[in-house]
Formats: sequence, C-alpha cells, structure tokens
Amino acid sequence: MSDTTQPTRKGQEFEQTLDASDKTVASFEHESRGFVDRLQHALHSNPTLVPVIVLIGAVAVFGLIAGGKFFSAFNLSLIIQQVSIIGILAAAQSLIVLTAGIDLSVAAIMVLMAVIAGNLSVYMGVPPVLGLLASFVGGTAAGLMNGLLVTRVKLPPFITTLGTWSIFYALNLWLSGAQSIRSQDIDANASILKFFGNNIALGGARITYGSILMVAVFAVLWYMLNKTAWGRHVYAIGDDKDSAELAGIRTDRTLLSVYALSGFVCAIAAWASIGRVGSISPQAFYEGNLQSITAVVIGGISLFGGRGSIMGALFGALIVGVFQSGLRLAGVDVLWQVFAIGWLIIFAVAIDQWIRKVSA
Amino acid sequence: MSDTTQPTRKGQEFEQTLDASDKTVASFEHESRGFVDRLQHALHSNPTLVPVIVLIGAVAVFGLIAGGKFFSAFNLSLIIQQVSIIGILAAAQSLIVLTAGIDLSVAAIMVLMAVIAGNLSVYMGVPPVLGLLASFVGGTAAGLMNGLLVTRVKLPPFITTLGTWSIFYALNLWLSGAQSIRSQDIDANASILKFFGNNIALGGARITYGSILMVAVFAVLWYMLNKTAWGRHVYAIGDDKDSAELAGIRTDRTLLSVYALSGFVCAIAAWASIGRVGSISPQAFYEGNLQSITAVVIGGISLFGGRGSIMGALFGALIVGVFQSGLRLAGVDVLWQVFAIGWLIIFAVAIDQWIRKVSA
Amino acid sequence: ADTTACLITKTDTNPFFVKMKEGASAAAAENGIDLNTFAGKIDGDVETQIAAVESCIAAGAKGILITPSDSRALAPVVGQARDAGLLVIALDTPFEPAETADATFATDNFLAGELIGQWAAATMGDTSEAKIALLDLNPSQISVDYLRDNGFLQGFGVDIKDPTKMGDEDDARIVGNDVTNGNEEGGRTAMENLLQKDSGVNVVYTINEPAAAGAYEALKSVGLEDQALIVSVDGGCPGVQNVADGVIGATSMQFPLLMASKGIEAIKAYAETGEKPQNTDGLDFVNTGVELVTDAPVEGIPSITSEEALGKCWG
Amino acid sequence: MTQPVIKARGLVKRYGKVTALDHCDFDLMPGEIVAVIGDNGAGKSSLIKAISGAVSIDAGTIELEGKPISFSSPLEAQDAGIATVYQTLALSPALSIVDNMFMGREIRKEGIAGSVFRALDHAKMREIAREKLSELGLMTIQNIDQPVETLSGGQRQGVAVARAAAFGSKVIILDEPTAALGVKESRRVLELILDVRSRGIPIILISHNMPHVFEVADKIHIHRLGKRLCVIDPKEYSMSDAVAFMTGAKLPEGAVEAA
Amino acid sequence: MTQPVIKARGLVKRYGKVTALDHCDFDLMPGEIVAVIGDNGAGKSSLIKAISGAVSIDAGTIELEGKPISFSSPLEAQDAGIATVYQTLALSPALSIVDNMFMGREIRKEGIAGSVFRALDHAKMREIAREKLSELGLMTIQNIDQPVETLSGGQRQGVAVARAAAFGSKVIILDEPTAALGVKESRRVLELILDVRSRGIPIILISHNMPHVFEVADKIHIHRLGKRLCVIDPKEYSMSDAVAFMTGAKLPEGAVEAA
Ligand SMILES: Nc1ncnc2c1ncn2[C@@H]1O[C@H](COP(=O)(O)OP(=O)(O)OP(=O)(O)O)[C@@H](O)[C@H]1O
Ligand SMILES: Nc1ncnc2c1ncn2[C@@H]1O[C@H](COP(=O)(O)OP(=O)(O)OP(=O)(O)O)[C@@H](O)[C@H]1O
Ligand SMILES: O[C@H]1[C@H](O)[C@H](O)OC[C@H]1O
Ligand SMILES: [Mg+2]
Ligand SMILES: [Mg+2]
Repeated sequence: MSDTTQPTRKGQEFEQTLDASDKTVASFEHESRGFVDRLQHALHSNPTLVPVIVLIGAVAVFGLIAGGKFFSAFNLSLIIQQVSIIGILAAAQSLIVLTAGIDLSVAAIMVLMAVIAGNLSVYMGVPPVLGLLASFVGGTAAGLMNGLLVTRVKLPPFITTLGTWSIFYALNLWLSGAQSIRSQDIDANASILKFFGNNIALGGARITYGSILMVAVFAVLWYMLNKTAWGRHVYAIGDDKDSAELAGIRTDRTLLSVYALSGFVCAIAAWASIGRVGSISPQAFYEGNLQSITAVVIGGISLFGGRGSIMGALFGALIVGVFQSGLRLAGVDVLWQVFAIGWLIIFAVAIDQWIRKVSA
Repeated sequence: MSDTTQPTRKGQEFEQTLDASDKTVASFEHESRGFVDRLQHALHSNPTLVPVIVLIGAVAVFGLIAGGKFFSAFNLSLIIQQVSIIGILAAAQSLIVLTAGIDLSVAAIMVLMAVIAGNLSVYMGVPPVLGLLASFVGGTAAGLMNGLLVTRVKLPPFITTLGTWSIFYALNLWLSGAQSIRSQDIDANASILKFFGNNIALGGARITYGSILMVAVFAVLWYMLNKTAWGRHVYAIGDDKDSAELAGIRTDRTLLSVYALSGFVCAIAAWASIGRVGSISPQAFYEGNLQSITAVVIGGISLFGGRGSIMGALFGALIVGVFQSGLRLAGVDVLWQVFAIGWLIIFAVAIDQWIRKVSA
Repeated sequence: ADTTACLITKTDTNPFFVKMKEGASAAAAENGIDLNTFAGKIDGDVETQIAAVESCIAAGAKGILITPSDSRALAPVVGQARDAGLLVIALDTPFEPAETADATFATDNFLAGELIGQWAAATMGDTSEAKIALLDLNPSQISVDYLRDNGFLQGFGVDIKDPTKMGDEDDARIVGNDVTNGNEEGGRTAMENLLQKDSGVNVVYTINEPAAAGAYEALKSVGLEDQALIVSVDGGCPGVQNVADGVIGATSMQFPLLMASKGIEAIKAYAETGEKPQNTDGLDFVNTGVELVTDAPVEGIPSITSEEALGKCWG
Repeated sequence: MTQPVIKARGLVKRYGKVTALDHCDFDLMPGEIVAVIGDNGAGKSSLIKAISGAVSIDAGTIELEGKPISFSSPLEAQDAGIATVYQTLALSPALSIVDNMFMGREIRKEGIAGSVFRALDHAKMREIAREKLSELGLMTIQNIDQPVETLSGGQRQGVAVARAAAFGSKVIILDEPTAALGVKESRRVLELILDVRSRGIPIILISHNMPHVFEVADKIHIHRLGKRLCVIDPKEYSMSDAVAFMTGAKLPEGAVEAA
Repeated sequence: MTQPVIKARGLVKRYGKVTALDHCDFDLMPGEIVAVIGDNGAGKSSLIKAISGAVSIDAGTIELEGKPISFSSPLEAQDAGIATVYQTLALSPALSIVDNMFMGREIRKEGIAGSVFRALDHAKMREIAREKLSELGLMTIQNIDQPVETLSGGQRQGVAVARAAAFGSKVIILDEPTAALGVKESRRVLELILDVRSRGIPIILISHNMPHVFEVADKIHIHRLGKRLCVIDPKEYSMSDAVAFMTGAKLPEGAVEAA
C-alpha cells in the first residue's frame, strides 16, 4: 500500500541531482568606492568609534575656539568631574536601554537614595556606613520595583518608570522636607558620605575619586556585559526577548537582575553625588533622567535594544560635558547651550544612523 | 520527458482525497466562567470602556470622599477647564503615539507658538489674526521638522523630539526674552488671542470656549482617524509600518502629515492656552510634554502604536484632572498628589494590560 | 580688561534674572570688567550652578555673583571658589548660613512679605473676616518662598509658628496654600483650586507678580476680582503696571539691577584693593532695599505710587 | 508575437556589498503563469520587489504592456495594476479584514460627505469585500469586521490573495504563498491561483515546492546568482532537470531563453 | 516493550476561547523519528510547545523516560535534554554564531576567573562550536563570530539544528524546519535529521511536506482538532491516506493507536 521510497530514503526523484550542485560561494565584482564610503564601512564594523571620534573632534574644536582655558589639564579634568554623576547614571540607563527599555526614574532613585543615606547618617544617628548600606539596599529595591512592574505586571518600561519617577520624587520631597542637608553637617557626622569628593592633584589636573569611580563603574559593567554569560543574555533579551526565552534564557529573571543592578548603580551615583555636590540637595538633578538618556543615545546605544557598547554612554556623557564646558567658556548663553545640545543629539544619532545603514 | 501531471492539473496523488475533507468548523465546549472573567472579556471587546469606567469610578469615589464641593457642576466644569490645555496636547500626542512614536516636544511647540502669536500681535503691531496665522504656520512647520527628521533622517521619534524639545525651548526663551506678555496688554491689542477664555454659564457650571474647543478637537480627530482613509492609514502604520508600505500606503508621506497635524494641534493648544492663562508665559507648561503622555497612556493608547482610540486620551486627561481635584479637595498635599498620580499611571496601564491579555 | 567676573543666576527663564543680567553687564562694561554669565536650566538646578562656579574658577575670574538655586547645597563649591581667592557675593537669595559667601546683596525678603501683609491688613481694617489664599512657589520650600510667605502672614497678624516652614499655621483665616511655579498658568490654577475650597477668599498673597496675574485671571473668570486684595513681591515693570491697572493691590519692589551693579563694583574694589564689602548694620547681608508699591497708600506704611515705581522698576 | 505584459531587462539591485540582482531579465506574457524558482538568496524576492516598486533598482528597465515604468513605491505599482502578495503578507494585524482589503484604495461616500469630508463608505466596502471573498470561495470567513490577527494562516493568505485579485489587476505576483500552509490550505491557494488565471490575469509565482510549480506553471523562470539562468517549459523538462539547473548541477541547453 | 522517551497523556491547552490542545496524547520511542502532521491550526505547535516547556498546559501529564515532568520554562526542558528548534528559530540576530549556539549554557573559564569572576571561555566555545558545525557538515560557515543576521535562511536553520544537536540532548524537536527553504537547503536539513537520528537521538518533526515526512519518519502522528487522531506507519499507509485522515476525509481504522 506504500507509495513512498521508504527503503532507500533518498528523497523525491527531482532531488537526486543535488549531489552535483554547485558548491562555490557567489561573488560579485565591487565598484571602487570613495573615501566617505570606505569611512562609512570602517565605522560600521566598529561603531563605538563614532562617539570617540566625535569626542576628539569636539575637544579639538573647542580647544581652538575657547583656547588655553578650555585646553588646560585643569579644565579637562574638571569636565570629567562634572560629568561623573550623569555619567554613572548613564551607565545605569545603558543597562536598561540595552534590554530595549528606557528608565525615566534613574535620577529620581539617585536623589532619593542620597536623601536616605543623608537623613539616616546625619540626622538620625545611624552609623554612616549603615546609612550608605541602606541607600544601596534602597536603590536595589527601587530598581527591583521597576523590574517587577516590567516583568510581572508586563508594563512597558517607559510607563513603569514614568509612574515610579513621580513616586520616588514625592518620597524624596517627603523624606527631605525639601531641605538640603548642609555640607558642614555632613562633615561633622558622616564625612564618609563625601568620600568621592576627594581628589588627587596630578599637575594641573584634579582627578576626583568620583571621576575614578565613574570609570570603574563603566569598566566593571563592560566586563559583565561582554565577558560573562549574564551579559550575553542581556544583549540577547534586548535583541529579541521571545527568541531569548525560547533559547532557554530565564528572561524575566535576567531582566529583574538588570533593573536591580541599575538601581544599585543609581545608589552608587547617589554616594558619588554627595561627594560632588558637597551637600545633599533634594532638588538637584531633576533633569538627570533625560540627561542620562541623552548621553546614552549620543553614545550610539540603540533605543531598540541589543546593540551598542556601554562604553558609548561614557563617551556620550563626555561629549555633552565637553560641549557644555566649551560653550560656557566661549561665553555662550545657557539658552544657546540648550539649543546646541538639541542639535548635538540630532546630529550624533543621525551620523550613527547613517553608519548603521551600510550592510557589513 | 515530462514526469508531471500537466494535462489534468489535479495536483499530487496524495492531494486527491481533499475533496472529501471535513468542512465543519471546529468547536469546543466552554467552561462556565466567573464574573471577573466575563467582565474581562466584555472590556476586551471594547477597550475604550476602560478609561470611561475608571473616570466614572474616580468621580464617584471622590464625590463620596470630598463631598458636594467636588460634585458640584462648578467644580466639574472647572476640572474640564483645567485639563483643556493638556487635553489638547494629549490629542496631538495621541496622533504620534498611534504611529508608534512619542513626542517630547508638544508642549515646547505650544509655548513657542503662543509666544510668537503674542509677540507679533501685541508688540510688533501685526494684526492679531495674522499673528495667530503665523503661529499656526509655525506649529505646523515645527511638527513637520520633527516629521522630516523621523522619516527622512530615520531618527527614532523619541530622540528626534528629545532634540527638538531643547531647540524649541531655547527659541522660546530667546524670542520672549523670558518675559510674560501681560493680560491687559493682550486685551488692549489683540483680545482675539484670549477668545477661548470666554465662558458660558450653565447653571453653576462655567463652560469655557476652551473646554468646548478641546472636545471639538477630539471629535474632529476622532472622525479623521475612524472615518477617513487617512485615519486607517495612520493605524496601519502604527500597527506595522513595513506591511503598510507594501500594502501601498505612502507611509512617509502619511507620517509627515501626522507630525504636521500634531504641530498644528499644538498651535491650537497655544491659542487656547492664552485664553486659559490670560497672559502669555514663556515659562508655563514645562512639564506639559510628560503630562500629555501620561494622559495618553492612562487613556489606553498603546505606546507600541496602532491600538487604542484617541478618545481614550481625552478620558485619560480627565482622569488625571479628577484625581488632582479630588485629592486637593480632600486636603491632600501636592506632594502626595504627585505620588498618587504615579500610582494612577501604573494601575491604569496594568488594568489595560490585564484586559488585553484575553484572546477575544 | 584683565578683571573677569561671573554672574550665575538661577535660571534664564525669569525676567528678574534677565534684568539682573542686564544690570550686571552694563555695570561691567562701565567698570571695564569682563563678565561671563551662567544660569541653571530650571529653578533648583544645583549641578549646573556648581559647574558654572567651577568654570569661573577655571577661567581665573576675580569674583562671582550668584543667586543660589539651593541656599545650602552650593556651600562647598563656593568654599572652593573662595579658597581659590575669588570674591563670592550672593545676590537676591542668601546662603544658609549667610557667611558662606563673602557678602550678600539682597532684598530683605521677610520684610518684603511683611510690608504687603501690613498693607493688606490695614486696607481691610477688620481682619477677622479675612480669608487668605497663599500662592507659593513650589513644593521645595526654598528660602525666598518661606521668607515672603511667613513675612506676609506676620505682617498680616497671623501666628507663623516655624518661620522657615510654610503651611504649618493653624489660623482659621487661612484657606490654604498651593503652588504656582511662579508663572501665570500655575497662579491661575492654584487660585481656582483655593477658590474651590472656599469661594469667599478675599486676600491673596502671591510669591511673585506672574503668579498674581494668574490669580487675577482666575478671580475674574468667576467675577470675583473685586472681592479679593492681591498682594505680591518683585516690582517688575509688568507687575508695577498691574498695580496701576488695579490687578495687584500692592507689591514689594526689589532692586535686581542695584544688586548686580553693587556686586560688580564690589568685585572691582576687591580686585583693586582686596577689600570686601561690609554688611548693613544689624543684618547679615547688604540690604538693597525694598519699597512698597501701591496706589492705595495707608497710614503709617511708607509707599510709592505705581507711577513713581514705573520710573524705578527694576532700575 | 504578442506583447509581454511585463518585460524587464538588465535589472541590478545591490544591498551594500551584496548584489541581489545582477543584470537580470524577466518576461511575463498575457494570461500565463510564470513560476520563478531558485535557491534561497538567489534573488527571487528582490526581482519581484523591483517589479512591484517595493525596492528601487540600481540599473535596468521595466516595461508594463510595452510602456516603460519606474515605480518609486508599491502604491504606484498597484495603481498601474501590479498587485503583489508578499512573503510577509503585508496585512495590518489589528485592522479588520475589510480595512485590510481596501488599504490604500478605500472607497469614499458619494456627495459632499465623501468629497469634502472624505468619509469612507464602510457599507459599500463591506459589501464588495464579501462579494470578492465569496467569488474566490473564501466564505468560511464569517465576520468580515474581525481583526486579521484572529485569522488562521490559511485564511490570511486568502485575504491577501483576494486583495490582490480584487482590484482589476493586470498582473498578480505571489511570493511563496504556500510556504507556511498545510496540504489542504495549499491546495486552496493553488486553486485560487488557477481561478485567477482563468479570468485572464497573468501571474508570477515564486515557490520552492516543485510539484506545485510544475502543476500550475506555464513557464518556469529559473533564477540563479541574481540573474535569469533560463526559462523552461514544464511540459518539456522534468522536475529533476529544473532542480539541476537551479542548483548549478547541470547547465541548461536550448532552453527557452526568453519567452 | 521498551519505555517511551516521551509520553504525554490528556494534554489540554486553551488560549482564551480557543482550545489548541483538547486532551491530546503523544508518544515517542527511543531512536525513532515521529512526524507530526495536521492542518494549519490543528495544534501541532502547541503540542510541542507544551512538551518543551514553552507554554504551560492547563491539564494532562508528560513523562520523560518514565519520570513525570512539568517544565515552567524552555530552559528547564533543555536542561532535562529536550532541545527544540522552533518555527521562529529563536536566534538572536545581532549576536554571533558562537554566542547563539551557547546561549543559556555558556562555558566559563577554569579557576578563579571562571568561578569568581564568571569569565566566559570564548576560545573554548569557539572551538566546540566549530567542531559541532563541521560534524554536521555545516562548514560552509566561515566566520564563526559573524552575527547571525548576516546568514542565509538555510544557514540559520543549520545553526539552530546544530545548537539543538550539540548538547547531549535526549530528544530533538523540529517545528517545520524546511518551510522557508529551497530544494537544496531542505535536503541538507533532512540529511541533518537523519544524521542526528543515526546517533540514536529520537526526533519529533512537524512538517506540512508529505514527501519529506514519508521519507524520514518512522511513525506519523496525525493531529486533528487539537488531539491525536491516530499514529500510522508510513510503510503501511500511503500519503493519500495520511492526507485523508488529517483533513477528515477518511476515518482511520485499525491504525496504530498508540505506539
Ligand atoms: N533588505 C536587505 N538588506 C540586505 N540584504 C538583503 C536585503 N534583502 C535581501 N538581501 C540579500 O539579497 C540576496 C537576495 O535576497 P532575496 O530575498 O531576493 O532572495 P530569495 O531568492 O527571495 O531567497 P528566499 O528563497 O530565501 O526567499 C540575499 O543574499 C539577501 O541576503
Ligand atoms: N499565543 C496564542 N494566543 C492565542 N491563540 C493561539 C496562540 N497560539 C496558538 N493559538 C491558536 O491555537 C490553535 C492551534 O495553534 P498551533 O499554532 O498549535 O497550530 P499548528 O498546528 O501549529 O498550525 P500551523 O500548521 O499553522 O503551524 C490555533 O487556532 C491558533 O490560532
Ligand atoms: O527674588 C527672585 C526669586 O529669587 C525668585 O526665584 O523669583 C524671582 C524673584 O522674585
Ligand atoms: Mg524570497
Ligand atoms: Mg505550527
């Protein structure tokens, strides 16, 4: 009753000729290409170069315009110092963006944690180390809360963090009574909170511990993302969550860890911010959420997830810092600084887009 | 040489039995379901009901808590009046969100256009109608600029509008010199700018023309989105842009029209805002961008595009207004109002998510 | 010019600071000083102000004029600047403590509030039926905000409890506090909200004149504009005009241009002689003065008319 | 010799370093079904995308009924009468069957409502859609207003084909219409294809299924390495020959080089 | 009678109002290839998703080598030895071939670098990946670090199958592995399947391609309306019979009801 070719198992008749089929790989002649084309291709294979080049370009241009004032070791180290808080926040933001999310609450978490550490250590007599510990636990919990809403309740990250931003902001104002904690009071009761404000003088440069911390945070996260399985999973989730799930990754658990880690990094930023600002201001960094996103996108990390290097965010933050410092020293109004940053965002991402357009 | 069944064209042998194949449609017995289940299904087939129910529920609850003050015709009409500007912005925002975009610049466009209309009509002696016309042209152009960056330069809408937000904000400060234009000066030179501040007393209620305008804007946009081909195209683009393109829609052109229209609606909001505020303040509505997004998501429009009714945004704006008014009248601090709105966002979208989970 | 000075304001979005900048620029040009100006993006934008101070140090400025966005948070960086040999002068908003800066040129904000409070009380006569709406700046409890608010209440004859807190009073005549963000839109909404609580509001204190203009619109829209006295602080030209137009009953005028020009002169003096300015006797700051502006003067409270004020406004 | 409906010469399409079409020719005669076969990545989809305006070509010419055309969008091709059912179907999942069928060529109401207020004539579109679907024997779909995402794969194919067939098209192009379908559903689609052809509309069919191709095609265009290798008559060659040609196992000789 | 590798009884899976599995049974014996055939929407993919932990079932039991299992995620199923190649392949396009092959079971360096610092052993993974790919005759892939998105459809299938076959799996499940592939590429995948089976690993194959099914399957599970209709031996039934059964044209009699 069989109409098949069972015994031989050689497939249908028309498939028999396949053994003779052509095995060579197709190749086509290539047109010779111009410089721009070749540059585009070169950058395509190494996209993190883009923010690096923009950064170097920006430093060079402002060096010319604003002159020695800009180009001094002191000013350059100052820029690093100035971007360090937004830089660390951008690291936290990058983690979320790599998973195709976005976090509007990073700065709110940071400020809230600074207030918690400060209130406990300065006003409530808790040993400063425990105050800091509380802020780390709190930051992680805040991140976890975002993560739970994203993974369990399945809310889009944008909406989740739009909501929690308000929540964290209100808690911050409530806990702090909207009052800053004064530098002198911190010095007297909990000087360790200001640890990252210390600096090392190197020639004209002043490298604060906070600047070093920022670089260290990026280095550690870079390692985690690129050299561990967890990091591969984070990229896979950002790339295509469903595929990652089917490939056997516990995507929800990984996402939770990403959000928790991001909250933890915000708590690190909180500690660093006390050193940087010198006091604890509940009103500071109100725009920090969007500034961290700005750094991330200028750094070439795709808002669609899964593409880009976290180092890009560091360069992104530095680019913004260089622009602001350069424009400030060139005597440009804040007004026009804001204007320039707007165009910077658009140009940086447009260049990135142009480079990614090429097929490898 | 042929091994086919050419002449008969009846397909392979094993396909011959198909004529006899079962033609009935599969059906399965259904478990009886509880009330919650049935509610979930009912709402699923009519998702715009959700914000309506939340709105009615919120009105009822606050009516009980805050009593007659809340529930007066006056207060209810006041709420509508207070949300009218954010409501119109939410209409503009909805257009963008339906195409799977997001617009961080709507409020910035609005304020800039109010400043332009005011500067021209009040200070520069241009006839007020022309001043208004300029603001409409300007709003449309600003929207078009966003649209061009999204369609031609292929920047993600989030990034585009993050950039143009800064740009429009800077222009606003520059043009206005940060100075408000006084109500009395407007009255003297260009009272038409305040047209939408007029109101109709209806019993205790005071319906401003601005409130009516808001409803009219939603009605017109609802009509356009649901009753015209353009509207179907907008939904199709938000649903799946590539498919829409292949189906023969000029997606880029449609997107451009959406952004331009959105900018135009922002200019309408600008006119309405002058009536509402009385004067022209370059500093007002700084948070308007995020507030409009809040209204849209509470209204159940998906940030992934293509799903949700623009009417949802109207209800979303009203829900926020009812919450704020109710909490205020119940004597709750601004601080805790901010806190409550955060949770409101999360709950509203969580409910929406829960309802969409069911297969129809 | 080889002397450089910096002016750092809270924002660029407030006409008060825009005026201040104009005043400083003019004075700098006159005195042959190079002036760099900076501003935060929004009120409370501490980090931008810190960066600005640092840039001034980097730029080798002789002195800094600053309106601190946070009267406590900026102390450390100001300390750095002073250590680096810069003269730091707070304008408009004092530091806490005031000695954080070398000098403070400011309005006595408490007094500014007190004047309008006294004026309102005297204008009403019998204040037992008063229903007071307080339209403050924002939830952040910054010093100008609570000083003016409490000053007003004290002048009006209300027990203010903690003079550094708003909203802790329990006087039954107070209808409530709401925030305005210091602009017209916020003023209008806040006024509507408080009218909702009690439509009998007859005294309205506002943090500044844009908020007052908004409050007036709200009252006018329900036909209650004649029921309430609106008082405010600032003395900006549009505000003074609003006094003339009967929108605002009285306002306390400040002198930002004076603050700025005195500041520049102080830096010049410091650069030339190393001398630092002295505080006004009995105060921990240099009082640049405040004048009550009203077209309905009352006995015992010195004031100027709106017409006189228009000649001086923010001059 | 009658004029070809579609005649393409020397088409070139590059994606960065990849050359998807390498001076490719193509012909479609009136009333015939031309099947296009070839390895994965040979450039079949690129060829039909070039013809249907979905991608712009780097070189070459295309003629529709003797007139040179150059479409910058699928819409223009559609308006010219080239209807395409893409591999991805190009349906909007959240929209209804009617909305999808009329996507891009909606019918407006008569009178002012339509000309000024641009109101859609939902009733008419519904009526026509129902008619078209039943003409093609697709009346298993009960509710014409249900979202496409609630349909099975076979039903979606049906809607896509009905859309292509419905609007007085001159040519219908189908890219692997049966790839995801079961035996029964595949058969329905093949019948649909024959049905459409019987109404005189020529068809281009891309498929990896040799029995299907040999069953319905009048001519087989064999695509290899971005160009037309040859065109064969399925009555004269065996499936083995076709597969040998397309995989490079054999070289065609004396095949119908151009129709 | 030997113990089945997989034995499922009374599986039920509902999606809202749709019942995808309706008290379905399934058996897989050691070393055999079971093909699952059925109409579109019959519930084939749902069945294998239930077995591979990708969806949670509403009722029923599944045993792996006699032990009851209940997976709450694909990872658990993988760890238990059930490897699945989904219709959608489940690859991460932006990641490299190696990254994809080792996704979810990466190898760490030895010593502290691995245990404390959790460093990946890229060199080792690369080596193993290359080995596995060449074992399966997939050495046409030159650069094992290239992103998967640069591969052709056939190559991607290869990577997905290699991933499934590489890690000491007890069962490999393939959901329509040849649907999008050309003749040549389909053949490669069928050879891969036979190759894997020859190493003693049993396979579940879902396919709509009858000749392919009858060529490689040892048993054919016919799925209809969410349940197993019957299991037939391809040597005893013709393709016509199978198609008749699965479409409801004929009722099976005396077919192998359970293996
Ligand atoms: N949008 C694109 N970007 C880059 N390369 C592309 C794009 N589309 C197609 N290609 C490449 O062009 C070549 C031809 O692709 P095409 O889709 O035309 O092949 P095909 O014959 O339809 O293959 P299949 O049978 O798999 O559908 C392939 O190498 C493919 O990778
Ligand atoms: N995630 C889901 N949500 C809702 N319904 C679903 C979902 N997945 C499958 N279904 C429904 O369950 C039924 C069985 O689907 P399944 O994918 O298992 O069929 P199949 O036999 O694999 O079909 P095909 O041959 O087309 O792949 C179908 O009616 C389908 O629409
Ligand atoms: O004194 C000023 C005050 O500090 C503030 O922030 O608003 C403007 C002025 O009233
Ligand atoms: Mg193709
Ligand atoms: Mg399936």
